[in-house]
Amino acid sequence: MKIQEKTKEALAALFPDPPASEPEPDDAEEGEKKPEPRGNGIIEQDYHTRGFHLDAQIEPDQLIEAVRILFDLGYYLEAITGVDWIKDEQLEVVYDFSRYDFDLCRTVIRTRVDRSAPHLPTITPIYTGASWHERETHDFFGIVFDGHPYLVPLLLPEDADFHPLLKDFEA
Amino acid sequence: MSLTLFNVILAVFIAICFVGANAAYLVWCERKGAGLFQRRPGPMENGPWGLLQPPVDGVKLMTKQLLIPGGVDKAIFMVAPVLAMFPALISFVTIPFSDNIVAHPIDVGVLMIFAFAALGGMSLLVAGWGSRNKYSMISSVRAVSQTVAYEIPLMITTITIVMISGSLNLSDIVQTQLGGFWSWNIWPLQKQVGFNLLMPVSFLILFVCSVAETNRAPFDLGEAESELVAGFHTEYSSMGFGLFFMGEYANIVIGACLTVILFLGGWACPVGDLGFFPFTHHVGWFLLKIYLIIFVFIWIRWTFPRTTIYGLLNLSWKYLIPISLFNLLLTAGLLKVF
Amino acid sequence: MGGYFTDLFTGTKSLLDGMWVTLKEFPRRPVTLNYPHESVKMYPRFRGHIELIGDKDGKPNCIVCSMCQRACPSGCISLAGVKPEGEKKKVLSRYILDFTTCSLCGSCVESCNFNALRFSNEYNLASTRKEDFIMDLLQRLEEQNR
Amino acid sequence: MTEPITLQQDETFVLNVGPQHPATHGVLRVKMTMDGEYIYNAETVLGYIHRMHEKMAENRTYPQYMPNMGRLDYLSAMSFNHGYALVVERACNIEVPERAEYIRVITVELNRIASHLVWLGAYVLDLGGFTPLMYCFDDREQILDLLEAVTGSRLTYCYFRFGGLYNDIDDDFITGTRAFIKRMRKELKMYAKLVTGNIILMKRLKGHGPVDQNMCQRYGATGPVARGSGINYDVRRNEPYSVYPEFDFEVPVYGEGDSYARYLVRMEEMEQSLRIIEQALDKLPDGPVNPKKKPKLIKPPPGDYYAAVETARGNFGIRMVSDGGKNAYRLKLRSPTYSNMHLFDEACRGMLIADALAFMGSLDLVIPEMDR
Repeated sequence: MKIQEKTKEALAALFPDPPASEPEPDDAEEGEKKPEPRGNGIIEQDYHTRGFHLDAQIEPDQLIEAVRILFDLGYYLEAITGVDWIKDEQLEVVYDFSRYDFDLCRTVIRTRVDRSAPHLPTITPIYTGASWHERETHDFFGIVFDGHPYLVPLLLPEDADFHPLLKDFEA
Repeated sequence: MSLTLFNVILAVFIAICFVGANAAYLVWCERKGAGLFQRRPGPMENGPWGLLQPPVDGVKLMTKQLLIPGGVDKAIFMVAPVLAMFPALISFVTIPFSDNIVAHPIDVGVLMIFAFAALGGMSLLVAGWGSRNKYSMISSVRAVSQTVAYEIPLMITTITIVMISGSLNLSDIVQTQLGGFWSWNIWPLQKQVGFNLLMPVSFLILFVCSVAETNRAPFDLGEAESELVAGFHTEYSSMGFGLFFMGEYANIVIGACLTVILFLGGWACPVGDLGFFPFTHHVGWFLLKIYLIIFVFIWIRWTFPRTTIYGLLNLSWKYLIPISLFNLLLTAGLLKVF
Repeated sequence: MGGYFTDLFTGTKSLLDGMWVTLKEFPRRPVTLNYPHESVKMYPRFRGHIELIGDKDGKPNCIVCSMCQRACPSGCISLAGVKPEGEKKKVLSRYILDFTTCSLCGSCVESCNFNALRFSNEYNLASTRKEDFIMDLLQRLEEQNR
Repeated sequence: MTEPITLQQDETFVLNVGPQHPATHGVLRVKMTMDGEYIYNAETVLGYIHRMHEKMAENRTYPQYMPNMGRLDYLSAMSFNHGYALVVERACNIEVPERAEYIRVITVELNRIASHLVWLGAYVLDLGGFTPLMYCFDDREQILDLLEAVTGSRLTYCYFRFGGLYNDIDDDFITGTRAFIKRMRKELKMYAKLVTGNIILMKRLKGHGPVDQNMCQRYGATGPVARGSGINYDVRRNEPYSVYPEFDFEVPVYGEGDSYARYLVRMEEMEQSLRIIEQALDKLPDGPVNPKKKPKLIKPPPGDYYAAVETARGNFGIRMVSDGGKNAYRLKLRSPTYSNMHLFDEACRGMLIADALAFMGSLDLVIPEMDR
């Protein structure tokens, strides 16, 4: 079985509710054009136009579970980043995963938190290397990763209390 | 007696000049050599081939402000560079540059050189301790263990030679090696060394030890610029640094002199005594030999990466000391047989 | 114990190999260039700071379309033109390059459709004054015409 | 000057390596808690040259952001050019002419060799050997001259364009590159004698700085660091982009996971890059280097896009989120050394400081790329 299907199957277990993963792949782009954010679920993306294969949007409390699945399947963490969807009053956190072997499957886990109180669980117990990525995301977006051992500014000065990548940031 | 005293004073004066000029121009040689080894020209702006670089550097060093970091023990901080320079100067007193150019041929000249060489190691300890800098501290601890580890094989190898020549007087040691290169101590196939085939190895050991003793690359753990910034002289500026620098080069000259005297026949001509111009002749050969050795010092420095402290101790305790001990016993036995 | 002597011999041999390599370099001529006394010839495509291209009469080719200004990522170009009476086209009256923020990316030269900009070959651009890098390119063109 | 040490019962002291330290190659700072010469704990402090390139992407149009790519990793700027060009081409569906792809590969691989040469020189310098640095820079100079003649700059290239290149290469470049390949092969043999075989270097690197596969996965290490730990991962192979599938080259992998393995991986990569360049020069097709039809204004359709390339240091990824406008809505740069360096804190515990700095050098750090 190709890893893409395997991953999809494993991640699908996170969505017991079938309607949640209803949107067809074609609807994906439309879903992002629409003002309201797209619903949770897994989408298989066209690699040649998008650059990644699987795209799963999950609830913040499912994060640990999803990341654990990917770790067990042998994925490595490429990066964690945020996107500020100021119109939706939401912050999206994107986790990029890739694989070391030749069974290519780039997987994206994304989750959205409220802009006013951005809290997410940390994934450092699973991916130790997430530590810096989370600190960076905390620097730039102000997202608090609960349980992170050392959430102090990494790239910004030690006393920075601003979050430059927020869309309403004024220098 | 008064003549001897005069001799010593004159010798110290000449030694200071010699060491000063040597240090200055060895720096030039080092930089020029480094340049040529590295596909670049080296110093060339000041004077022809950059020959005026050393005096210019000297002036620069002397005119710079001598910074003393806050909180250091001033006495210790100031005495360290002097300690680095002083033993090297004193050691020149007993070095025979030729059969008649030697300030004071002390009967235990070898011992004296070693005594003062050990003092050189102490200067690093004092400098590192006095600087109140963590890098300097680490460096000085390294320097001490390095000195201890390398004095031993150095001594053992020297004892081998002392056994062969039966004297601790450096002039006498040279006297036993007169006549062409086949009667030098490095040459194994002669009765003098008891046909000990390990003599070249023992020369190598002495050479490696003198590189290590003088804190030169690849054993420059004391200053290890990529790890410890500048090691024991991190906090030194102006002539404090200058003295360390001169001390290093003076030590190199001493190391080279010792190597030449013990193994390469001192001022002896490599093809037997030619007889004419004895004065320049002998000094010339001696200087030629020590500068050849110094060239190898420079060559090695610009070829190899640095060892680590455990690599250095391993080399000393696992290789140099057993081999030199074995060589000592072998030589003793062979000398008894032949 | 077997490794003891092989280590010793291979080690010594490797050191001698390395010394032979550096010794071979020793007598060779240096490959460096003695910079202030000699200097390299710049390649035709070398990207120095930009300069204006003049036509036969020495007038700038520029038609003040401001494409370069818009293409510049760091906003270091400012230009202005005047429209003399009785003429259709604007004439360049001011072209200032703020070289302190220029990153020599060449976006301006690429965006120019009227062959009015090119890279100069100047590389000796050190100065202690910031004002030296606010360059009046029109003035530069005039000086070149002379 | 020296503050009283708080961890008295442990008898440790804090050694502040950096931001200005000869071994950190830039402004990286590592706070090491030391027990004598042994590292008890280390904490890396980043951000001394953080320039917020990601915010710049939101304020600049897509073509305007291209020059920034040269400023991230100043040693392999070409690969970064490639990565950014790829992601925008992917988003806007721009076809790249074949000749342009080949030239891209040639320049990227030349740049990779140049980067590895700087690494080699600087690494041996870290270990205390000065001379290889000069030889490396001499060889690198040939590459810089070649690339300068084509791109106009020596270090911070801005050569790639969406769908093509800034300009075409000429015959001088081709003959020059062929001459360089010949020269470089000889020089690599020289380096093998001078550096690789050296017993001092081997003793310092073999068995030191262990990084295992699990650690690579947990930290997301890529590039020579992963390949030195026995992970056969090279984006050029695993996720082929551009015209890499058409070349015959090997991905060097060593399983030891020590500094020497990483060293050997890089040395062999230079050889493989030479092979790729040679093949690319042989196969170089004629034609234009810019596409015939190319959108006047780059406006990718909304959505997010990802592209990854193999730089000299590992997997460089760009995640670009577009809202359909002239500027990127969000652009994330995933730089390889950021992840590679992260494992230093864990891996260096219990090492001697000399070994730890040798280990740090073997990670091949470029600070501007890490700090972005």
